[in-house]
Amino acid sequence: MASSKTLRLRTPIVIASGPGGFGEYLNVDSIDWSYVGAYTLKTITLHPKVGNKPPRIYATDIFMINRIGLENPGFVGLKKILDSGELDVLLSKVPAILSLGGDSFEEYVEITRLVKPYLDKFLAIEYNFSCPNVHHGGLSIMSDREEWRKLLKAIRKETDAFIIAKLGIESGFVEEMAKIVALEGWNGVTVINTIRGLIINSEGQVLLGGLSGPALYPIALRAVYEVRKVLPDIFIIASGGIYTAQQAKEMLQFGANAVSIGSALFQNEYVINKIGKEIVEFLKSEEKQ
Amino acid sequence: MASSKTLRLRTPIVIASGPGGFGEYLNVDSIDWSYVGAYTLKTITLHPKVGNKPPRIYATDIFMINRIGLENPGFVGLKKILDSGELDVLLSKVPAILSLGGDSFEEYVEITRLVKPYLDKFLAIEYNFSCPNVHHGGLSIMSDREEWRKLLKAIRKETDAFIIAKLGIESGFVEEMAKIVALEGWNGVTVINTIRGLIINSEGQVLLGGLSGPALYPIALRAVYEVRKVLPDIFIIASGGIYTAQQAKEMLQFGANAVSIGSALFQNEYVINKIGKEIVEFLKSEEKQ
Amino acid sequence: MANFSAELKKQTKYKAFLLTKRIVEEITQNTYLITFEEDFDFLPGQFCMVSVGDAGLTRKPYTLGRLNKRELAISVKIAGKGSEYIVKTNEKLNVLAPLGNPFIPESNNGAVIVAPSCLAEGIHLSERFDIPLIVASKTELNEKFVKKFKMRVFVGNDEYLNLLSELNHSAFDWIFVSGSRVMEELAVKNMPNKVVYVSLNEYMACGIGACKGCAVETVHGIKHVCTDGPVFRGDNIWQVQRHSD
Amino acid sequence: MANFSAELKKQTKYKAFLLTKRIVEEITQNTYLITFEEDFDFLPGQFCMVSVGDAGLTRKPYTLGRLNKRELAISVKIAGKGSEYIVKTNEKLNVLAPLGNPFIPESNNGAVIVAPSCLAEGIHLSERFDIPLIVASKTELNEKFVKKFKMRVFVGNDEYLNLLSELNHSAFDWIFVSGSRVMEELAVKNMPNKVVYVSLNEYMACGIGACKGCAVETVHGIKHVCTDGPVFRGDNIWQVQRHSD
Ligand SMILES: Cc1cc2nc3c(=O)[nH]c(=O)nc-3n(C[C@H](O)[C@H](O)[C@H](O)COP(=O)(O)OP(=O)(O)OC[C@H]3O[C@@H](n4cnc5c(N)ncnc54)[C@H](O)[C@@H]3O)c2cc1C
Ligand SMILES: Cc1cc2nc3c(=O)[nH]c(=O)nc-3n(C[C@H](O)[C@H](O)[C@H](O)COP(=O)(O)OP(=O)(O)OC[C@H]3O[C@@H](n4cnc5c(N)ncnc54)[C@H](O)[C@@H]3O)c2cc1C
Ligand SMILES: Cc1cc2nc3c(=O)[nH]c(=O)nc-3n(C[C@H](O)[C@H](O)[C@H](O)COP(=O)(O)O)c2cc1C
Ligand SMILES: Cc1cc2nc3c(=O)[nH]c(=O)nc-3n(C[C@H](O)[C@H](O)[C@H](O)COP(=O)(O)O)c2cc1C
Ligand code: FES
Ligand code: FES
Repeated sequence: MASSKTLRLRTPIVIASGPGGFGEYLNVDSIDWSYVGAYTLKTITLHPKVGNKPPRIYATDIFMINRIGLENPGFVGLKKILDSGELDVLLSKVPAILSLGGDSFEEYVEITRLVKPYLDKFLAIEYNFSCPNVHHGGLSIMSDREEWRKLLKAIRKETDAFIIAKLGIESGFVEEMAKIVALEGWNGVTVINTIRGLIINSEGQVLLGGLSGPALYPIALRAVYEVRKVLPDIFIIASGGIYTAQQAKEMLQFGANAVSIGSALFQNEYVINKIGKEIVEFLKSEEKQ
Repeated sequence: MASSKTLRLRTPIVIASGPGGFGEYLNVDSIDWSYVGAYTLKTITLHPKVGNKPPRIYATDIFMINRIGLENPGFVGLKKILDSGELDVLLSKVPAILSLGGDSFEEYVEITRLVKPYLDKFLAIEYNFSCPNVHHGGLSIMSDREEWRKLLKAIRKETDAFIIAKLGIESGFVEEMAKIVALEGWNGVTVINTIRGLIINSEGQVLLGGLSGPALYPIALRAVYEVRKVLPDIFIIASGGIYTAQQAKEMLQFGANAVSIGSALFQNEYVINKIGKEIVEFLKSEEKQ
Repeated sequence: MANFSAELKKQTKYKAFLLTKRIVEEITQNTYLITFEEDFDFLPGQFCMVSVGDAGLTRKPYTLGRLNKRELAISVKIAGKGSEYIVKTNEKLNVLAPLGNPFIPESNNGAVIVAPSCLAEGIHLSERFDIPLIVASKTELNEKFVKKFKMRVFVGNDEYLNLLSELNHSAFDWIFVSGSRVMEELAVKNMPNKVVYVSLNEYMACGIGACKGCAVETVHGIKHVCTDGPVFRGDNIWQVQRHSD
Repeated sequence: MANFSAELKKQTKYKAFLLTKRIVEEITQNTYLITFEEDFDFLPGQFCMVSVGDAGLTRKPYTLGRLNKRELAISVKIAGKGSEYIVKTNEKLNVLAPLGNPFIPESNNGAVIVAPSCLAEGIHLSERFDIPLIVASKTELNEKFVKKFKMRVFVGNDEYLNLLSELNHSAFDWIFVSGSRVMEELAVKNMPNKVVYVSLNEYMACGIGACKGCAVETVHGIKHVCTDGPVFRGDNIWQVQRHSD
């Protein structure tokens, strides 16, 4: 069932879906895009979403919580950008991964069908099954494991693209979820997504959102380790609290094929160059041995 | 099915199972035990466990990871301490909750049967279904949801004690797990337990263990919120990263009946008095209104 | 969503500048004016995102200002660890700029009201458009500033409300307000006769339109402070009861 | 597990003391001797858990020492944020003590080897049992200490190994070693003729037997450094190849 496609990234560094938006960081000078293997776009759903009411984000010293609510222009918006060539600037500088989401079984399948004509523009499709900030889809699509398995099967049937399932840790033990993904012939997993959290901001407003940033790192590292232990061959993108080259290396050493930079962009987008440089040198020195 | 028992704690502050050991903190002068509603004992399993090989613990600024592996003297050890009256010093100062664990369905049921003669000594039994540090039981007992549901039923049938299920967030959405617990007639839930993490210590050794401490707090708070939303009546003990009275109050405000102090004991056990004093005053002032 | 593609086009280039502090002066309790050796181009209303190293998980947004039509400046209220870092560090500041849309007034017949935390912007607008500068503060200002720059100072809530009612009946076409949300809301609601512009303060993670974190509700739906603002017409944010004359 | 109940009985009372620093002196690079105004009773080999406030999630274990048979002291190597706090803070130190088992030697015919980080303990044992004090260090010691207290100092790995072989053939009944794990292992393995005692350094969370975090593997199975130690016979920790004479 699995497509025989492989994913060769020029570097094992990817921009996370969401924090990187739809390519806005390309407007920041001084980022060396040759360090980036792929820019994952913000999740696109079949229908446009206006996202959640503000406030949407709050940070402490050790984590941030966001409840964006998958604000995105929907397939129509995506189509417009692709047809008009607007995304070509991005694509000329860095390969991209498309991220897709949905509110129901049918939506996931439908958008998979709709993006088919554009797949030559993308390295892979990442399916966001774990966004904690939408009421339908996201979390709930994984609550019913049999339903979700059917969905994985349906998507796999629909496309021979390199498809990656993005998994959180709350719908079931992540390695068991990953096993299902592999069994259904998918090519990769991204672990992990944000974990549901709650914070009260300085105005006393309650934010129910997804937790990202430093606090996530040891949990994500463990997830990579557990998934790699049971699935020697699957492509793994590590996501969660990666801020330093040392952490990126650990992720690679414990089994990740690539590491994703998300919230760290907000502290200073220059993190891409810092991690990129060290990782590229590290891989060169490994090769020599 | 549910027993009609209620749990009245003299204060809504409990000592977490594990960090508090088997009452060792009673040997520390200057802790005011009148601030503590219950001392949860370290989890006891049917058979003694020597625990995991060292190293077992490592901490950073924002979390700690432990892989104790449920070291405990087993039911025989527990029986000895209870029969000899050794535990009476503890019990004379602070009410206790018994924590039980197991490696299999049968073990959970068996130890439930064995502790029956001693239940008048304890306020409640907390069942640890979520220890990430044992190979059998713990995590895996919850991997098979139907099996676990049967176990809940079997335990409920065996005892009319006030029984509390301790849930992690990795075996399935915690509010869905809690609903099952309630459906099976249990009296309470403790949310959450440690989350599986991985850290490399200063000696380069890899620790696969459970993450506790500050990084857990927003996740635990959210879990309390979600469980309370779906279960207005269940008794909830909040556990995870509680270090301050402010956090304890938030937990109570979002639906917890009691808050558990675990890792914070290690920073300075005086935290009990600090949180205790403020919470007791806070509750008094609430009452007045 | 209609203007998603328009938004993409609007993007310009942002640069990270390293800025050397020249002077750090106290404006009022806990609030400082910082001027820099270096300079770059920007327009009134635009802001920057200041990196605070390990003192925060995000860059921190600050409105850009200019003193005496030449010196680049920001004003900073110490609100937490990030702003404290900005005021106290001896290192150069790493600043991503210029961000957001310029404020282009319809006439030069306006006035600007700022809190001390936005004084740099206030001075800039006042000098640039040759309009009166008004500072509304909770605490007394450092005498030096009051003398160095032409400004009227109002201290306390009552004085502020009096000011608003005075301005509401003044001849100004528009009033630009930059400070806390409460202060801006009061301005909009208490000057129903005027076009009031406000510079919003939503929590920002990226500052460049990527994260969608800085959403605000407007009468035209969700907008993003960093790419649609930071300056908005007040009546787009709050319902205003227009008086029928 | 057999002695679980025995362990429970062994428990004594622990107290949190507030200690005022008297003197903080550099022993060698990055390592300091701290003496205190206050005092409390303890026995050789026992340790304390020092609270480091927000500089760490656990109290930090330090061996207790005493200078000139009266002054309470600890020595501290700066290894991270917690130890840095201990050395640098001007606040009183909050110290839980006395913890662990006393070291009770079988005779007074012994010697004590310590790393600079355990010098306070070394001085204490040496004075208390009237035995030679030997310091094994990677870097040169501050001259002051060498003069103030009677000690032999060995700097560097080669010197240390020579020392061990000298002691192995000495007339001492036992040697007490306190320093890094590597240093202790070398001592045990290179003095097979002697009874060697080592003070172990496992990571500790509670220090009082509650958390079971400080487990070590011994030839008799898992033991806990805080309640079974911190001092162990070296041949209980490492297999020793006894020479047949
Ligand atoms: C467009 C814009 C322009 C601003 N201009 C100025 C200015 O000229 N002078 C000034 O003193 N302040 C200004 N602020 C507010 C300033 O950004 C915050 O005070 C600063 O980020 C506080 O950081 P902290 O780490 O000290 O605060 P924290 O301790 O993190 O929080 C203190 C307060 O600052 C707010 N805050 C913290 N981080 C952010 C963030 N990333 N984005 C927005 N708000 C945040 C919090 O909501 C809270 O109310 C502006 C905000 C925005 C959005
Ligand atoms: C019984 C005992 C007695 C000790 N006596 C001394 C002494 O007299 N002088 C001295 O300089 N050091 C002593 N140590 C070691 C000392 O406790 C650590 O160096 C100290 O805890 C480091 O804290 P940190 O925050 O600076 O280090 P971190 O930055 O947290 O870590 C640096 C190093 O210290 C170790 N460490 C950190 N925290 C602990 C902890 N809670 N328990 C054990 N090790 C830890 C780490 O494993 C790492 O190797 C002793 C340790 C034990 C177990
Ligand atoms: C503001 C924000 C928006 C996000 N939006 C998405 C999204 O649209 N799709 C998605 O798959 N993940 C989304 N995520 C999750 C990130 O891709 C990433 O998996 C997570 O933040 C953990 O990594 P980090 O700690 O490096 O940020 C978002 C995260 C943040 C902080
Ligand atoms: C050293 C250690 C040992 C623990 N042992 C147990 C245990 O035996 N049984 C149990 O239910 N939870 C155990 N836990 C989990 C705690 O009870 C608590 O749920 C968790 O640590 C999160 O709370 P905290 O952040 O306040 O520590 C242990 C935690 C730690 C740190
Ligand atoms: S701050 Fe990220 S979109 Fe505005
Ligand atoms: S440190 Fe907790 S048992 Fe030894």
